[in-house]
Amino acid sequence: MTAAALVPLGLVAGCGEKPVTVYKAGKYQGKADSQPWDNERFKGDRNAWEKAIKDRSVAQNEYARVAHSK
Amino acid sequence: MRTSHGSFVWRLFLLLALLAPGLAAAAPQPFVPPSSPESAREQAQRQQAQPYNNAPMWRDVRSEREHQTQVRGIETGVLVQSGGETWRELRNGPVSLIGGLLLVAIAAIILLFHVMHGSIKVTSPPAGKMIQRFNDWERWVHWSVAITFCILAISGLIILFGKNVLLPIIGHTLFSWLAILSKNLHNFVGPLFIFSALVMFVTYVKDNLWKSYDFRWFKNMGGMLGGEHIPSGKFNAGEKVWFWLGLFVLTIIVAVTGLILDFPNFEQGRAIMQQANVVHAIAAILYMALSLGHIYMGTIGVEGAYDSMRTNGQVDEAWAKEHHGYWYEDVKADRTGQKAAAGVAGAGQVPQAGR
Amino acid sequence: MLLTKKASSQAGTRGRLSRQVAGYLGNTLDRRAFLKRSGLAVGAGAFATQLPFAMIDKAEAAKQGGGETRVARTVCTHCSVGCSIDAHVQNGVWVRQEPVFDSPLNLGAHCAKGAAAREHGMTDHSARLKYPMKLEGGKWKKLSWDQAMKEVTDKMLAIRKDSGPDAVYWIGSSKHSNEQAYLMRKFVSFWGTNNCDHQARICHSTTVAGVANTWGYGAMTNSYNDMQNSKAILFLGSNACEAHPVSMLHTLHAKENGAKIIVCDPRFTRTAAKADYFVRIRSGGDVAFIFGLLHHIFKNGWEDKEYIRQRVYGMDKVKEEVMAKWTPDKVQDVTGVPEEQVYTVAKMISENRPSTIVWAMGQTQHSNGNAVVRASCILELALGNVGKSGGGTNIYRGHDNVQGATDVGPNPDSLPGYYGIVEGSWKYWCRVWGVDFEWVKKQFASPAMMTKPGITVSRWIDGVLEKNENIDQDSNLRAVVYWGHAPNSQTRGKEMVEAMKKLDLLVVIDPYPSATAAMAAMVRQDGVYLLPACTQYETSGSVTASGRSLQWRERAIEPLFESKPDHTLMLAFAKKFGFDKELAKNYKIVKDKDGWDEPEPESILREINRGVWTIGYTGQSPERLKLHMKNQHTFDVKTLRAKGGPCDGDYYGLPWPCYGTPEMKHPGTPHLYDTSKHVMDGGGNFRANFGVEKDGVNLLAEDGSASKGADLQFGYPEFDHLLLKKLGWWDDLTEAEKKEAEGKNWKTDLSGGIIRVTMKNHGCHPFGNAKARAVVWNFPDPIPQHREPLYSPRPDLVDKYPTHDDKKAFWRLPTLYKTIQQANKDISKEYPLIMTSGRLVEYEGGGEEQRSNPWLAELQQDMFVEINPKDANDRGVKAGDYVWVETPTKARLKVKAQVTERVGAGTVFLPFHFSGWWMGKDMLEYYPPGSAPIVRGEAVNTATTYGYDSVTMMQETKTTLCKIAKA
Amino acid sequence: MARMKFISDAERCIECNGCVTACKNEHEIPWGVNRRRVVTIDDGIPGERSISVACMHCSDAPCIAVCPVDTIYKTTEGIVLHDKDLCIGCGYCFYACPFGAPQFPQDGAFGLRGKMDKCTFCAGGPEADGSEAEFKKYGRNRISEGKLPACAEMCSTKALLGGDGDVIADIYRNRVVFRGKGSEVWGWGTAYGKPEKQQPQQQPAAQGAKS
Repeated sequence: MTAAALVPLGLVAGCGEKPVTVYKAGKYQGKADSQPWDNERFKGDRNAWEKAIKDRSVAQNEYARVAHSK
Repeated sequence: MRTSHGSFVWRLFLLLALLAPGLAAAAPQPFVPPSSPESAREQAQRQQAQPYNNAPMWRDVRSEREHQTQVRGIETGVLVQSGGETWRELRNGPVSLIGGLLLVAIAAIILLFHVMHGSIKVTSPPAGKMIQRFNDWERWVHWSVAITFCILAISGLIILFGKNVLLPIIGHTLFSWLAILSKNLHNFVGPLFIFSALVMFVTYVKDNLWKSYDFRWFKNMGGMLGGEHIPSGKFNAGEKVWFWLGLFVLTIIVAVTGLILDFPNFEQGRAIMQQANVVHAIAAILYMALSLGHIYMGTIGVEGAYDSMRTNGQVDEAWAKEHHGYWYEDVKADRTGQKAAAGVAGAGQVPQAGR
Repeated sequence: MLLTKKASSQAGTRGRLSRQVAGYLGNTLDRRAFLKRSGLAVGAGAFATQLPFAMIDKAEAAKQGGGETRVARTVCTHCSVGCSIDAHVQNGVWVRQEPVFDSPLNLGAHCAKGAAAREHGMTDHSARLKYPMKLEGGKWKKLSWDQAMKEVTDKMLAIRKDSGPDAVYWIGSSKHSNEQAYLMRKFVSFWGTNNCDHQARICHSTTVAGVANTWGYGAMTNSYNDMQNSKAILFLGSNACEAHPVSMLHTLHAKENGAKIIVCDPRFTRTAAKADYFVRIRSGGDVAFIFGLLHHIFKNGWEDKEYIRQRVYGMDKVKEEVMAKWTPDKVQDVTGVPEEQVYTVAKMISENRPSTIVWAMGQTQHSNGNAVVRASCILELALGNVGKSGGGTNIYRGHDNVQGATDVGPNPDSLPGYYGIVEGSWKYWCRVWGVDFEWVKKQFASPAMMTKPGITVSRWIDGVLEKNENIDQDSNLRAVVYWGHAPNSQTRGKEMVEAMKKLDLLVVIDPYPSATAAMAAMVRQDGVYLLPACTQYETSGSVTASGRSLQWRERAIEPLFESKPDHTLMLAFAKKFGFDKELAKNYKIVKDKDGWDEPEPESILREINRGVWTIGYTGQSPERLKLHMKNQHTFDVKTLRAKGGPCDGDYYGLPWPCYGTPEMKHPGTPHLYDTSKHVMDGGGNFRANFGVEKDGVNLLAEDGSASKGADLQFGYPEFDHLLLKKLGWWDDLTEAEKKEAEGKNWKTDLSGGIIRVTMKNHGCHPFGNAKARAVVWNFPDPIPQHREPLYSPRPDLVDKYPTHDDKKAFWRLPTLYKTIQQANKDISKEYPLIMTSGRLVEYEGGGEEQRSNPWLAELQQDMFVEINPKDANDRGVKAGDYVWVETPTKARLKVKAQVTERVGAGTVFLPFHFSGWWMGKDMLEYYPPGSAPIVRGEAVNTATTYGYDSVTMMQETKTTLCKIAKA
Repeated sequence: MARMKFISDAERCIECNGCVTACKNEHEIPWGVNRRRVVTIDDGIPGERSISVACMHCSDAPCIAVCPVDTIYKTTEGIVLHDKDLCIGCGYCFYACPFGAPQFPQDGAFGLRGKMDKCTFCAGGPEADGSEAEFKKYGRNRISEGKLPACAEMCSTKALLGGDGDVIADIYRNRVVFRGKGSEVWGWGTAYGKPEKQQPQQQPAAQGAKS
């Protein structure tokens, strides 16, 4: 009887929406996907990677190369 | 036979009523397309009066109207199709939640019922004389519908609930394998099911036409209320409800919506797919819920019922008399066009497991 | 539960299992299968064969080889903005394309074409011409280079022998680098003819002539970047959003900072969508519209009176004319623009100064194109905008090197640097080339032919078809060489195939010669040769952007297939013709991998540096240009000037004029005629090129008007040895310079001494200091006149504003004006719709190159006509229907209808990049196998009508008539 | 911590389709599949504005929520990626996505759509970064090279910005201050008419009239 009652409960837990999967520590479920700074270029230096990304982000801003006063 | 059939039908209506608001919500939001040039002119004027107000444009963005784009394809001109959010909320919310609960609850109730009451036995002793209830063709048709139905049901359940139920247990790889299998089975078996159901409808419709005594059957819900057996035709009213509501109405619903989803290559837009998916899921869950009752009644729920769909489709006369009195009389009077089978030796009243 | 653990901890096994599973189900696609299936899923079989599936394999093969990645900085070849591209090349394969944020011109930005540039380096499924071919018995046949060169040159020499050198017509290219374009002019000269031309004829020849005759130089006065300094920008005849998308980076930046953008166009273009104010004008009414603006400017006293007094000649006459003739009612009658709108525009550009006017082919391609562009110049002069940062006339040119090819390339009326073709010019250039003038003279049919402008590319068909007694040379044209030019960009396509049919020989030298090839194969059985040239990514050289900045292109990849660089081919031809020694006398010769002789581009540029003093192509040595390319990040985006670094003080790309020798270190000129700067800082003033006085009126600048810091703060003529001596500056020259400069002027002094002394020592401008001319007395219309197009929708206006009289021998050909206009005066009854044409952002020019690029072709798959809903409804045409567009030539185009309010009622628009259909029929069967572009469609110019500018022979494409019926 | 975002500035986009071909070029996307597209509203009439759209890498991504096999995931940088090995090609992500980002390479009879393909923010997928397998399945991984998506980097008028949400919001905010309008950010909020969950800093400070 107990088992009969528990199985449906377990199944009910499967209904509805689960929170979004955010991959952790460079791993997404079973599939390895290294962090973008874990490679030859950045050698695991996350700060260097973040700086590179920031530089490229800023490069999209033409105001950075044009003097303006306003 | 007394209670179960009737109670299921009643529950079904209740559930439909419950889900109706959900269905309504799935319908597209009414929306008035702005007639372009006018709205643009209005926008231009507004730009003069309120230079920084782009409100009409951003309203336009959400309008789901086809705008201009150089990229070809279905609905590529639609910038934002916000129906997806409604669909997601319905599918991941009420549809899977209530639907899942419903299926689990019904399974549990049947289990409970069976544990408490056991099978419905034939009260009179077996006559020992067998009559033909379903011929070969009828059984073939029934089983092709039944098997395709089960495949669809199981694969559908895997797609709807598997991520939360199976995936944590068997892992991504295996589950993906299962899901790909399920998806492809579902997509290819679906049309087969529709075809089988169509044939079944034609084959069985004659015996499922409503008769006046069927309403009497309803009055005491197949004997559940009055305790007295109401005789019925080849199919009793409960089975006719299953035929009309299940095989007819729900099949049409799942078939139409299923085909919309199965063949996305006819340029149907996302809105119709979203609606189709919700309706498909609701109808399929109801179908499955009903089928649980049917399967129960057809197997262990009613002693002797399973024989009629077994190897030779024959039932004991006593069973026939008790459950389908009018039909039994018709058969005896040879009004069915169906010959009573020659008496079969041996008292085969106990269904044999396996053939 | 075990499975979960396993799945999450052993990633490796997971992948394998999944692959097995996938294989079992047959539903998982690897990328290649994915590509294939998805391609087939498109359904269109024609596309499927063109898809670049296998290209990936090639690139990947190289990647797996793991060679070093080399980065070549090259420049996009798709328009004149000059966007830098970093090509990453591995094992000779162009594997990646990276944006160049450092470039001050584009800051990494690209339009669809630039972002798809790498496709040029992909070899599989390429629609390029892969090896020499000839048409034989109506079939395309492969040839070896040796065989092809022999047959082609033998035939040419035979034609030359029979009919003289003028019987061959050479169509050069605005996609050639400066070095190739320059070498082309030299090559054609040594062949012995002036019968050469290139795209500039049909895009901005009216601009060059009109603008140069107004104030000195035929070029954009400022730069794309300088838009950032404008307070108001008037686009009249330019759709920069589609034709020069990256320029909009600067324009929209300006808008963000308060500049007003005004667009006047027959269409509500994408540029108009970004404008603050849009005016819809009748196509061809430009002069009337501009004079309408001037009417309000003069009436309200908004003109810059002091500027006009000091620096402009003839504005009073223009004012008189404008006030009398171009009252608002008349402007409205001609242009359809109500007074209030004209007034608003006039007010906006007057109150927000410096303001600038931008134009492209919308102004130039009219039979009065030279008048339109001069009216624009007058407008800017009246507002005092010219020679100022943020002002000027910004003339957006088309091809990547159309400015450079105009400056130093194959023009029928001029030697490199606008030296003209009078005997003195020839002698000067023979000196630079180091060849004997008498020898060159002998190459020509006669001395008279040497100084007679050649036939223009817009009219070569008449050079073939016209009766011999009517043309101003001995023989009709018998051979035509299409060396980097599309046929579908010239008008009267129907007559072009007749001309092609009649030719003895047609040679096409191009990476994508197929449009020409297919047209010719449609009407011929033989006598057509296709020679594969490589693209600019496969060679190196300098390229001049519209803003006059020169950039050096590094070779990204080796020439693909059997193609060769154009300059290599020119030398190969010269060898066969027997003047290779003369042609390559000053050049270093490099052997390529097949043993061909390639004249080194650097050494060609040095020869240009040595000769082109007039427009200042002398300071841009290859070393300086390469230094700029390496140090792009040191240049300011708004001023284009380097701050610090090895190029300190230079303007980016040494925008010409960059005077003097490279050693003089002139920084280039960012804005022409800018008196607020010292000449050695890129300052200047209007050129003294038209004498010192006209009818007693002083043509030199008035006192007080001169470039900053000049020793002479008043008007002065151009410098020569006499003026130097008179001023007592002669002794500033070194002895060596004196020797060279004796008897010379600043343009012909090969030592550069006169320029050095004038500029560096005395701050004066070598070309003098004069006034700009509002009245160009040597033009047919000294004051610009509105003249109705030859095919006008308004018979009443034809009477009021008739076109010119017919001309008998104009660029060697009789040219009709009045005859055509009168004969077609009432044609608008039958052909009521104004037909105009223009660009799409995905394509460029003839479009063969882009329509062969799947990334671009996918975005524009159908030739179409834009038609107003009213006109469409009147004809029962629905969006997406095929319609027939028929013009008075009876040519019929089958195109898809795009029903849109973008065009006004009564006007239709067709893009001009398509070819490959001929009046409803796909020409696929006529293409050389494997070189048909993915997208083919009707060429608008199959149907365009007669009509040529009265100065330059610019074709009239922007205004003609048509009718439309449902197909 | 970088949270990767796209912003498409409708005041600047000129529908040059540079982003579309930049994407094709970088990832060698075949004919018929477009991870990015430009949509023009009120084409050819006053009010015409264009917006470049692809996967917007939503914070609360509907595609992730509906994927029946959990193949779509979010990286720590906020990039929404997916595993093509797991994808069953059901098309649910396509139903759920308001932007039409998921692409399928096949026409889909019997639901055979092939593996879903979409914008990866140039971050590849669950394969070794920069590997052959990653390129074949997902395209190039620019993020691991310290670069941003090719479409945004090559945008002709810098209308499409991509990168760290804070940084590009700053760039955008600066522009809005200069021009005084067009503060409406195109993205999740636009799609659903409500501000994006978990990303309050995404909206520039200078809010104009927002519908």
